[in-house]
Amino acid sequence: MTLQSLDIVRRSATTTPSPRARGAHTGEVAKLIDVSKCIGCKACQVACMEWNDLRDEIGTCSGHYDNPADLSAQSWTLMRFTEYENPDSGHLEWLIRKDGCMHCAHPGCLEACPSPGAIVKYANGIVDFHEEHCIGCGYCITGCPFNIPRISRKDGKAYKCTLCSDRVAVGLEPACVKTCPTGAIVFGSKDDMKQHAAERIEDLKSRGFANAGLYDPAGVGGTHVMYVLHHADQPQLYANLPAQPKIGAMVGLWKGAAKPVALLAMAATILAGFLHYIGIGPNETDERDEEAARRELEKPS
Amino acid sequence: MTNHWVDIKNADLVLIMGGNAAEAHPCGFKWVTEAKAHNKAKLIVVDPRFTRSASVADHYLPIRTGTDIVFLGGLIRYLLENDKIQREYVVNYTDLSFIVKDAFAFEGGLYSGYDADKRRYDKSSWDYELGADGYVRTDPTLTDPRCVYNLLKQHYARYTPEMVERVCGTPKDKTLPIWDLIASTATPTRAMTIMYALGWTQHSIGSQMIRTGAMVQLLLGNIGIAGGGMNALRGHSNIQGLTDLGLMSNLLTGYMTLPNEAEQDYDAYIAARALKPLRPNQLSYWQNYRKFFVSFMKAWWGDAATADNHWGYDYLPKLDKPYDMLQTFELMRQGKVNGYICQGFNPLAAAPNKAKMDASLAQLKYLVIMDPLATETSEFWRNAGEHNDVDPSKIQTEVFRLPTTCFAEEDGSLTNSSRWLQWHWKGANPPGEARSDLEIMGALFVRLRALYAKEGGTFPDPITKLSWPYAQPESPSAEELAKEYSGYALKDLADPKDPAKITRKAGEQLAGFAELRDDGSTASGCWIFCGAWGPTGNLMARRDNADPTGIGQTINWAWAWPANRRVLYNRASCDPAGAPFDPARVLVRWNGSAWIGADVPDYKADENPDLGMGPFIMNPEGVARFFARGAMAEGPFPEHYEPFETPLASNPLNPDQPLALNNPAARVFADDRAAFGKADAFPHVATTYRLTEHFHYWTKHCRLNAIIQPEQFVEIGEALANEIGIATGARVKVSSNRGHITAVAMVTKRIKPLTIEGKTVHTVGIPIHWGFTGVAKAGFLANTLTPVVGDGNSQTPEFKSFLVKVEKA
Amino acid sequence: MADLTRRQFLKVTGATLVGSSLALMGFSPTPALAEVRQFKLARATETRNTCPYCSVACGVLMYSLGDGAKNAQPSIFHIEGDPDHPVNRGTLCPKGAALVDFIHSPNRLQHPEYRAPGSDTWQRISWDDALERIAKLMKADRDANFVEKTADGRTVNRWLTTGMLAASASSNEVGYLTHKVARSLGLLAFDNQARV
Amino acid sequence: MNASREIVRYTAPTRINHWLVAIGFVLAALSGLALFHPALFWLSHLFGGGPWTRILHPFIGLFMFIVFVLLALKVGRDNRMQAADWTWLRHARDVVANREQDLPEVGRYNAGQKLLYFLIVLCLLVLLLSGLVIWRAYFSLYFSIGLVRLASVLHAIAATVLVCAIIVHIYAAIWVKGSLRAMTRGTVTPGWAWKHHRAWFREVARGAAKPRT
Repeated sequence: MTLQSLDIVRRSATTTPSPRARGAHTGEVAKLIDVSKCIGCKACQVACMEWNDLRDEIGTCSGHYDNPADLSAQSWTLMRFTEYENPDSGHLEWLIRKDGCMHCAHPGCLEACPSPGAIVKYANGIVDFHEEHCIGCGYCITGCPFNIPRISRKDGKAYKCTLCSDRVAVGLEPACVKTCPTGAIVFGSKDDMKQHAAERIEDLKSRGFANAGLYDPAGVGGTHVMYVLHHADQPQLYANLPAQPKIGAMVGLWKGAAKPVALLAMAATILAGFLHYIGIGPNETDERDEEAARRELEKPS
Repeated sequence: MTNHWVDIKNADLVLIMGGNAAEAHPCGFKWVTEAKAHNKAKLIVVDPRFTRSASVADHYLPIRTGTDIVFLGGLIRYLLENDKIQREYVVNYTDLSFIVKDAFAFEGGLYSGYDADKRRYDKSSWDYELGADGYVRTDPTLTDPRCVYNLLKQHYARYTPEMVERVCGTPKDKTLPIWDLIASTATPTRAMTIMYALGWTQHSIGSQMIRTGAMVQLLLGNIGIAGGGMNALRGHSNIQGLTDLGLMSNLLTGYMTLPNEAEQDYDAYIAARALKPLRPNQLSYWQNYRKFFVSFMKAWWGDAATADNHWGYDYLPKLDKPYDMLQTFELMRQGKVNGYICQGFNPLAAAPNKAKMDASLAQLKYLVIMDPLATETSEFWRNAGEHNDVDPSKIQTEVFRLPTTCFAEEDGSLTNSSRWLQWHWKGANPPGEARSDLEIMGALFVRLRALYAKEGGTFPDPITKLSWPYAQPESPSAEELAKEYSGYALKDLADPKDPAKITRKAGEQLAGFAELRDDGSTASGCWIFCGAWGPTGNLMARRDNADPTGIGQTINWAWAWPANRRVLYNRASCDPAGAPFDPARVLVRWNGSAWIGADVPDYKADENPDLGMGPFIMNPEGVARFFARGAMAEGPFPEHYEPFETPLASNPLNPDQPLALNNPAARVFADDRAAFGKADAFPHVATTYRLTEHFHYWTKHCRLNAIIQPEQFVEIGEALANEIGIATGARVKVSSNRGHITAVAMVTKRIKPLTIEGKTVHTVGIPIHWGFTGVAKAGFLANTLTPVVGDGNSQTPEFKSFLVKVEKA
Repeated sequence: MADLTRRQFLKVTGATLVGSSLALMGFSPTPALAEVRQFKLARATETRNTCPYCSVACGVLMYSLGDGAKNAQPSIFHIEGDPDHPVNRGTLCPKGAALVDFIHSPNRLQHPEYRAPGSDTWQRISWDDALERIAKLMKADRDANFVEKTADGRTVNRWLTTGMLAASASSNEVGYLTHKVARSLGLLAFDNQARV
Repeated sequence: MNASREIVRYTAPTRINHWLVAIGFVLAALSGLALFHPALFWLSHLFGGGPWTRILHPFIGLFMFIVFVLLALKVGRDNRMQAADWTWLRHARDVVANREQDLPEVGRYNAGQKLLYFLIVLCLLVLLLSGLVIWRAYFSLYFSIGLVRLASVLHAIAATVLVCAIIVHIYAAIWVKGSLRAMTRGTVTPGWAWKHHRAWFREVARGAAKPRT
């Protein structure tokens, strides 16, 4: 069944493979966020809300530039600002990271999701939530190594960046990519993005950022949203970007081994009982037992 | 901008100072990131705050607000002392070799001719020495002690790196490497661009700051070349166009000026503006002033403008003094103004000292607002609690609020910072009963004209005789008006060289201002826009983005004034013989018979360069001026004066002259002077600015912008926060001598205290954008705090430097 | 099968033991035909415009409801950057990207309003009444205070008791017409936002 | 006590309590399994679909826990392990093989039942605590994601153990004929009691044991 405008290669809570004879017409795509070019203007936040018809609450100022304060069902991307005094250069650096779904090759959310087809991964690498199938359990939040999905208070369903799958499906770039004034966010095939990143890293190294590098963490099989970081050796500087994200061991256990083992255990228990019944048979109380009981009861105490 | 947005990508070095391009112009700033990524350019940011621009800069230097002339003056000294100037450029294309009058002098912070009572200069000594031939005397060897080069050197000798550190707070050891980097662009093959905005203009010495930056660029040979220039980043979408169209108290269209009341004689008025060349064979393009003026008057008064009535010269009001915004509000406060019309402008929010604004507006009999949004000005009479604590019953002003269309609901053109006129199209109808400004101005004028025709009245002629040829008089169309300001022939125009040949038939649109005549046979409402709607149609609507040379010229995209020229002074990108200084970035060049290239030459198109015509064709000298002559109020060379509210007791550059503490030529009204605060009561230096999330006072009405920056805050450094004992997110009260605001404190490492003259000076950042209308959280108008004093030349208020006190709320 | 991870393989082999048999019994989960959101601009009318905020003058594309047919009322529901524009090349800053919320701001003025002296409220007024009253007020003030000549006999023809601030974002055509009208009346206290 | 009369093992309130726990368990297990394993997601249809399953499961769990606590308190005293229980356990092979003659006399509950009792108590405690941590609608936001992950695993393990334990429990009732009626009608035959819970039978016979539960 391939009615989808983007072919699905993985579905949540589905144990058989999806149809996958066809590849993605675009190949694997990726969004590259060059943190060194980002001015934190939040155009991406606005373009995201505007395109996706979302409007978050009008909050308050908490004494930081981060607004809204956190990701939400209405804010699928968010600039996180960190003022960092570099001990080596003595310079102040204003590190601004666009947070949002990383579109992992091995998505923890999809792994964790119990509802068939609520989370899918397309052949082009996009990991998408289909809220009509979402049951609102929040397992995706539990499964995500980047703490991205959020449950809406309006409908109890989980939301996150779709990488504008509706735009990509018709051959456009995501809204945040298109709007980014400085070109800090670029989009294309994953290979092209890696090449672009390599050029940027070379430029950054020439400007004294010896540890500039690409963030495409292997722990989740690589991501379809990647960062160019000036300090790739310390990703946690950027508002706690995980240094080595991976699907947590607990999630692996819970969603991996535990599932078949548990079912097997239950099945085995049933089977054991059944075989016991067949092999040994019931433990019945017969007339002799009643007789024995009667004798005892009639015995004067 | 002398250059344009895309051209920034050609720069080798970008200096952002007096502005925060990343914050206020993110999409234009992309060309800085392009220059960095693909031209290996370096970015330098000099700012009191570590801004969003600084966050992606290679080098950041802190500076005390209002002291940019000291920093740049120091840089000029550094370039001159170390001979890091592009000599061929400055000798041929600037006035460095010109000899200045002996009477010109500078002493103790004041130039010759100062009248302390009038706070004004007699500028007669501020001029060049003329030779017997009537032309300026020059010394191309630059050895004459009275040549501009030596005077300049002498003037900035005091601007040492030590002085820079004392006044600006910028450490010498950090400054010198940056100056060295800037000096590297003195070679013909390296270009630096300077990007500035209101961080320079909004000072009492703002115009002079900009001049100092321009002087640096001239010394380095960076004006007129690709990737160079002095690039003013205008704040609003059509500030450029509205200024080009002369919507200022003293202007007519195309930078023609209104007559003063002393100029009763029409020919004298023209002669004073049609400047004769000061050097041999200079174009001095303003010599054509009469053609521009007559064509303009024909566009406005049509047949009523005749040679006999001097083309309606007396229909124009004549000035006795400037009537800029600050002057008008002063008159309003004094009860001398009865009516006021605000068309898409929110002065209660945008003008300094809100308390004065409230008091002034309350003096009006009537106020008319035309706006798409509910502005604070339109509701100045409404009590909005602490944010606008007024008593409506005591305000007797009649207020009319007329709803207008917004950009999406109208056709027309806007002129951007690059001087491009771009046409846009209507996409929807306005909400409710809203009408376009054209309909409102049209209907209002038609009513006034009818009233004067019916009832008569005072001097009705300029009204009743105003040319009004529009198909729907109450609703002139954008197309009709564009054709009118561009210009058309009123009669068949004959070729001056061959009278039998008709070059333009009556009624035909003109291709450019070269076709304008001073005999009443052409009409052009704005000469610099002439050709925007030419004989081939509306060039502003062109959308060919081809860039054949790859240097970003796209000359068939829309239309740029003047004459579709994209880089001003581009002749200066070539050496005197007409060969490009940098063969890799050719804008124009002389091919032996004509000037050709990627841009429209800013020069006489067939002028042989050997004839010595200078590249600065609007100046009668033909060259750029270091010595401003009488053009500036404060003096021919920029001198540093402290802001009117300064943390210092004296001007370190002129410590013994109290008159030289602040701009001696700035106009200050008595009540405004009385409202200035002193450093003992208001010890912190404040500066106001925009945030990238908002546009002025508009986007607080937009939900999306309110979401990403919902509530008013002020930025203070960690040191000051510790001093007053608050943490980020706490509320603080910020007071000036004019009022106070309370806001959330954003405590940041990005603002550091500076050591000025041995004392610690804290900077407080006050973003504007909040007010008592809008969907964002209500807040105080930032201009509650700001002082009323303008730049000595432009009267732009000093929003960027004033004194406040910050305390726990 | 290259993408099949070990974990998946385990699931496939181990757990479908139970699952597949149940599926055979007719308990198969609903086939979820996940489909991306429909592309919302497919046939919307596209109109070119210029961002009204700063002076970069980014090209914008406005998308409105309907195809321009007479019976369709256009309403702009989406705006994004014009990729052909040489300066912004499709990009928009956070203000430009939010333009649709300016057009539909709840604070857009809908009809002419009048605030009487001393009043604390607006009252609705018709265009005709508003323009008529404004024109009369202006004429009365001009006729009373217009200065044709100074005391020393100079012709000055100026009107100083009414002033005007023109906009910063109105079109050249509006600016030109406004200037023409203002100066023909003799206004000198006439400025635009370039001053501030 | 009359020999022909049946012996009361469970009073009506206890039986009702037990069956409330049982219903709770079945619903919690079915809904939990639906959320646990994709192959069983179809079970969510029994509860009105995925979202309803997600909404109901924790409330069912809470209900089950509460009614179980009542039951556990009632039968707790009889589930204390005694010395003989260990002997009984050592003869587990005989138990499975239906050879009860070699076993020590059993009281009201045998050691297997007692162990099951403690296992269920433990499982329910773990399920309750871990369930609260992973209850996304109300509580998860107060816990770190790491803790939520740990709780998810513990919940799954405890649930599995519980399900297996209950399967054993159910099978035991099928296997040991005559048990089911103890929980349906409340009584057992004297022979059943004599055979499986002789010590308890003798207490009852002495009249020392009043039906407490």
